[in-house]
Amino acid sequence: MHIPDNYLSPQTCAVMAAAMVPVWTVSIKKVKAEIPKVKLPMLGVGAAFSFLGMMFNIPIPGGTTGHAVGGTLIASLMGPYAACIAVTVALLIQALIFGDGGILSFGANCFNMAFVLPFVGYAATQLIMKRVKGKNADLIGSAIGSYVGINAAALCAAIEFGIQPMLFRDAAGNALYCPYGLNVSIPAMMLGHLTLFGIAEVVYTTAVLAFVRKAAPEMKSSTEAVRTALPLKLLMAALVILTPLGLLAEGTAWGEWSTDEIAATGAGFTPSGMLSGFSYSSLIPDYSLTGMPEWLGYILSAVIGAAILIIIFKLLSVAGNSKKENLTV
Amino acid sequence: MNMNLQLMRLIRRITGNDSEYQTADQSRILPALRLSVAFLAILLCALSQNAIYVIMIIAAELLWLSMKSPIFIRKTLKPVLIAVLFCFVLMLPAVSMGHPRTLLTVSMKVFESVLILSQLENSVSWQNMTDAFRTLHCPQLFVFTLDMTMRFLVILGRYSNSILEAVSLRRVGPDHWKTAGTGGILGTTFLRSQKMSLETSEAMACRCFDGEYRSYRRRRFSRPDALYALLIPLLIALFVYTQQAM
Amino acid sequence: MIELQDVSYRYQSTPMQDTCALDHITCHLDMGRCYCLQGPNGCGKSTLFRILNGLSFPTSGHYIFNGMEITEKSMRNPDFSKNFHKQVGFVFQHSEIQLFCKTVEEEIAFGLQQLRLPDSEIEARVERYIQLLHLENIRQRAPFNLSGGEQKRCALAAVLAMDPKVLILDEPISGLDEEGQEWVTSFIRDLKSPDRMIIIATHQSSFAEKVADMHLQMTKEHRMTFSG
Amino acid sequence: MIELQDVSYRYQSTPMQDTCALDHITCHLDMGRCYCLQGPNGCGKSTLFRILNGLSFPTSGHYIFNGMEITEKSMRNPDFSKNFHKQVGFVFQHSEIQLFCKTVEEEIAFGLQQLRLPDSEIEARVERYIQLLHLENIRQRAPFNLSGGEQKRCALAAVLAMDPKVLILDEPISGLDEEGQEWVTSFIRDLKSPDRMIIIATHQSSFAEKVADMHLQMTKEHRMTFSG
Ligand SMILES: Nc1ncnc2c1ncn2[C@@H]1O[C@H](COP(=O)(O)OP(=O)(O)OP(=O)(O)O)[C@@H](O)[C@H]1O
Ligand SMILES: Nc1ncnc2c1ncn2[C@@H]1O[C@H](COP(=O)(O)OP(=O)(O)OP(=O)(O)O)[C@@H](O)[C@H]1O
Ligand SMILES: [Mg+2]
Ligand SMILES: [Mg+2]
Repeated sequence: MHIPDNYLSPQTCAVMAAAMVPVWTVSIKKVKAEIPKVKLPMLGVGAAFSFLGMMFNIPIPGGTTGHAVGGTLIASLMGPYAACIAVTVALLIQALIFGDGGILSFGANCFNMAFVLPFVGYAATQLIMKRVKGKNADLIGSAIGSYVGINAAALCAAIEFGIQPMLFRDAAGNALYCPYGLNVSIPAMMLGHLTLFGIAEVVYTTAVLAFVRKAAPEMKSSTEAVRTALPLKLLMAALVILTPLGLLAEGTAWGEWSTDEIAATGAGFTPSGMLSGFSYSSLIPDYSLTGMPEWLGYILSAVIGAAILIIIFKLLSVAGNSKKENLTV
Repeated sequence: MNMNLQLMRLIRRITGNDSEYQTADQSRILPALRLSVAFLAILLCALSQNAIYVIMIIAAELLWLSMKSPIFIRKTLKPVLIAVLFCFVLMLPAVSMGHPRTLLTVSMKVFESVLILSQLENSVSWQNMTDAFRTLHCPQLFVFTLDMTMRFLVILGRYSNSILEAVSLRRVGPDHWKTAGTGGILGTTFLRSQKMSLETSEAMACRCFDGEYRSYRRRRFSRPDALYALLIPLLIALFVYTQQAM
Repeated sequence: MIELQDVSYRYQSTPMQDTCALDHITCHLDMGRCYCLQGPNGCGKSTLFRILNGLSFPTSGHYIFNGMEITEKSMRNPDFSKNFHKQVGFVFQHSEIQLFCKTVEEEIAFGLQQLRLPDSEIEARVERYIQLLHLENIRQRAPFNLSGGEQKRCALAAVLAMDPKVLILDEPISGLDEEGQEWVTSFIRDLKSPDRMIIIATHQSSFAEKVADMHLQMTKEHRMTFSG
Repeated sequence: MIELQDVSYRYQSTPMQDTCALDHITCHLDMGRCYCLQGPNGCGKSTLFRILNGLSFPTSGHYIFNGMEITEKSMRNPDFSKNFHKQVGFVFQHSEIQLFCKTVEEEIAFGLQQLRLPDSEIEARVERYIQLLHLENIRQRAPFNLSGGEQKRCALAAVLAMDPKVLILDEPISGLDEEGQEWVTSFIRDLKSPDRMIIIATHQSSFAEKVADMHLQMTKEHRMTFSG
């Protein structure tokens, strides 16, 4: 579900990041108040669980990947606020250390996976747990909760993708970012998550929960205290309503502006020329790019060409002695 | 049980790369500054309405990369190529749907941003990354959690590694599910790593850690840093110029 | 100064099963002394040290440090716990998990920075302990890549540099080479002073004999017996 | 039997910087002997043991075991490596990272099951080593929740029960109580036989004196010097 950079418009990213700021603020306050200091390192363990779940990702059509997140798992172990922080950290590590999911789209990714997923999942879990009686009520609750949570998050991601071509096009009518509309993105996203990844999340959540319950019961002790307070419910409602509105507002404004601007500058930039310039054959044909000064084109081509050559030769030099693998069992 | 071991090998691979090259090709620039410049470059490229700016950034990045060691280059380019290939395949149908240009712009921008991130992650170790977030005044709790997570992952990786070695020393029989007996190994590894990271944080508390990190011989803002900081106005100026002039 | 009143501790590994580690221990430890704690494997020495350092809390009984009771609740107060840890230094039995910085130098400086000492003082102390423990060649190395004995030296340097009033060492010489063992012995002897308490767990009687004023003995049954 | 020809080893922590751990070591070790390896902290004892166990491979030089060279490539062959590991037993310096089963009993039985011994034999041996090393009370406990010394005992039991021809022990008595130390000393003495080789690293000269036929000395400079 990681959205890389440049699949969403910067405007969308900005709106999503702005929406996350109050969530993060509230979460940090809540965690500080409710989780004892000695238990704080557990947040790191939670984040690591989530991180590991997210490492097993499979690409799905529509521009992203599918995998377990473990947000509901952490929420049922430590509460949704802690889950928010833990998943945020896991996403940050993925973005920065493993290049999975972008920096600009970090806000959007957090919105889906660190906010919608754990809170929806937690709410569903609590709802089920109140209805179901018996020894395994928490497992059943978490199973259903995690399924609901990850699908809610996937839906959010699909919508974010799907509105891109509606809002952001260049002068020639080409999509600037993700080109697939809601009619493509929602089925592409939900198909995988309603089946495979939803199940993966359920299995991951219940397996770890069952394991923790058996092997490390003390890990599970701090959960009862956490309650979703009324202000947060209001905040959630507000975000759910306001974020799409904000997106629409931002999008249209930008869209108009960019077309105007391009129309105004007129002479310089010709997208179609540019396109025929290098979408076929090699990246930089004829050692120049249409639409830019010839000298600049030469310099850039020379620089890129030289750099690529050096890189290739350097890579060849190590190709023979491939990296030492550790002894495997 | 073989799956257990397989999983642990995977974890070792994922987390192991930290200890292997922990100070490989370390940049001497302040991490916070590097992070900011990388962020700015990605942001401006995303905002850019024409290709020239993106290509210029790519050229500069490639040039810089070509001066690095082959190992560094390979480590940097691997994720980039995967991301671009993935992006290309994904965007291909869009061509027939009437968005021919999208294929190119998005792939190119993906190449650029993943390249920048990949260089960043390979030249700034995670510990410095934690430093950077602290310098950029992220909340303490957040920095602490980030730190604990990385610590746990590193411990998990290191511990998986030694456990795998220990298993290999004593797993001398023919592979057979009945004689395997290592079913609980993954769970044990997790619990043990969790215990170890808790103990590490206890050790920090014992040395009066109060949640506020300070670094020894904290890097001052030096001349290379100042030069590097010049990139910020430069990037912006270039952006404005390319957006208007062409 | 340190008072343990009828302290018991049980590890609750699973809800069903718990392990007794300390059984009704009562004792009184004074400043100006060097105590040596000895006892068979698994008798509860390390557990006792965890309690003395406020990392675990007695299942029953009371631990009173300098007139104040150390409980889970009191340790939750950050000021109180920081002040407490400032006075007590602890070298773990497994020192490899006690090291968490990027380099040996930073490891030693960490505690000093947390104490907010002036930079010049920090540098001087780091230098001093690097030399004392022969860490010159590895000062820039990552602690987790060191050999077992080097890690122990590094942990010792990091704790000793903070100069705590109460010093608790869990098997400080295991893993050290002979030169290192001698150094630790003479260092501890020099360290003794009326306003400092040293508590050491060890399995080496010869070492205990050399440094200790008082011997504490623990039994397999997790109880404590004194011996002058 | 074991032959090291001009073996060097360098840890490559970063591409730029590497650490020398072994410097041109040549030696020949025979069956029927008990060797004691001594040397200051960080001289390379544990590294040498990793090489002897086929966990690391010489950066330069050759390691020949029983006439066959042990290289990264040959160890990739599962049959070869299993056969090799069957002959060599290794107790780590930090034995807590050597234990991976759910209970102490399973830990000891693991290697025996791998050897395809009949069930009755396995049970008898497990029982025997549990008693020898005084693990009765903790036989059902999880190894990672044990005390330091108990973990060492458990690791010793698990390796000794497999009865390997070449036994490599990295600081086997550090962390053990006095009774345990004595037990290990006498056990090793009894173990000596013409078709077995024992290699021990230790910092305790008194222990080395008691068990060793041959002393190997390593220097700070990572070289080996012999002494009868
Ligand atoms: N985390 C744990 N969970 C459960 N039991 C534990 C744990 N740690 C220690 N124990 C048990 O508590 C008892 C006391 O352990 P402790 O580590 O205090 O012993 P010790 O005196 O330090 O022994 P050693 O000399 O071997 O270090 C032992 O029986 C041990 O098995
Ligand atoms: N993983 C590693 N990465 C880099 N250097 C290492 C690593 N492990 C050990 N070293 C270095 O290699 C040298 C030899 O280490 P080794 O662990 O073999 O020493 P040792 O003789 O066992 O010492 P000790 O008596 O302290 O256990 C030391 O200088 C150590 O710092
Ligand atoms: Mg102990
Ligand atoms: Mg060693």
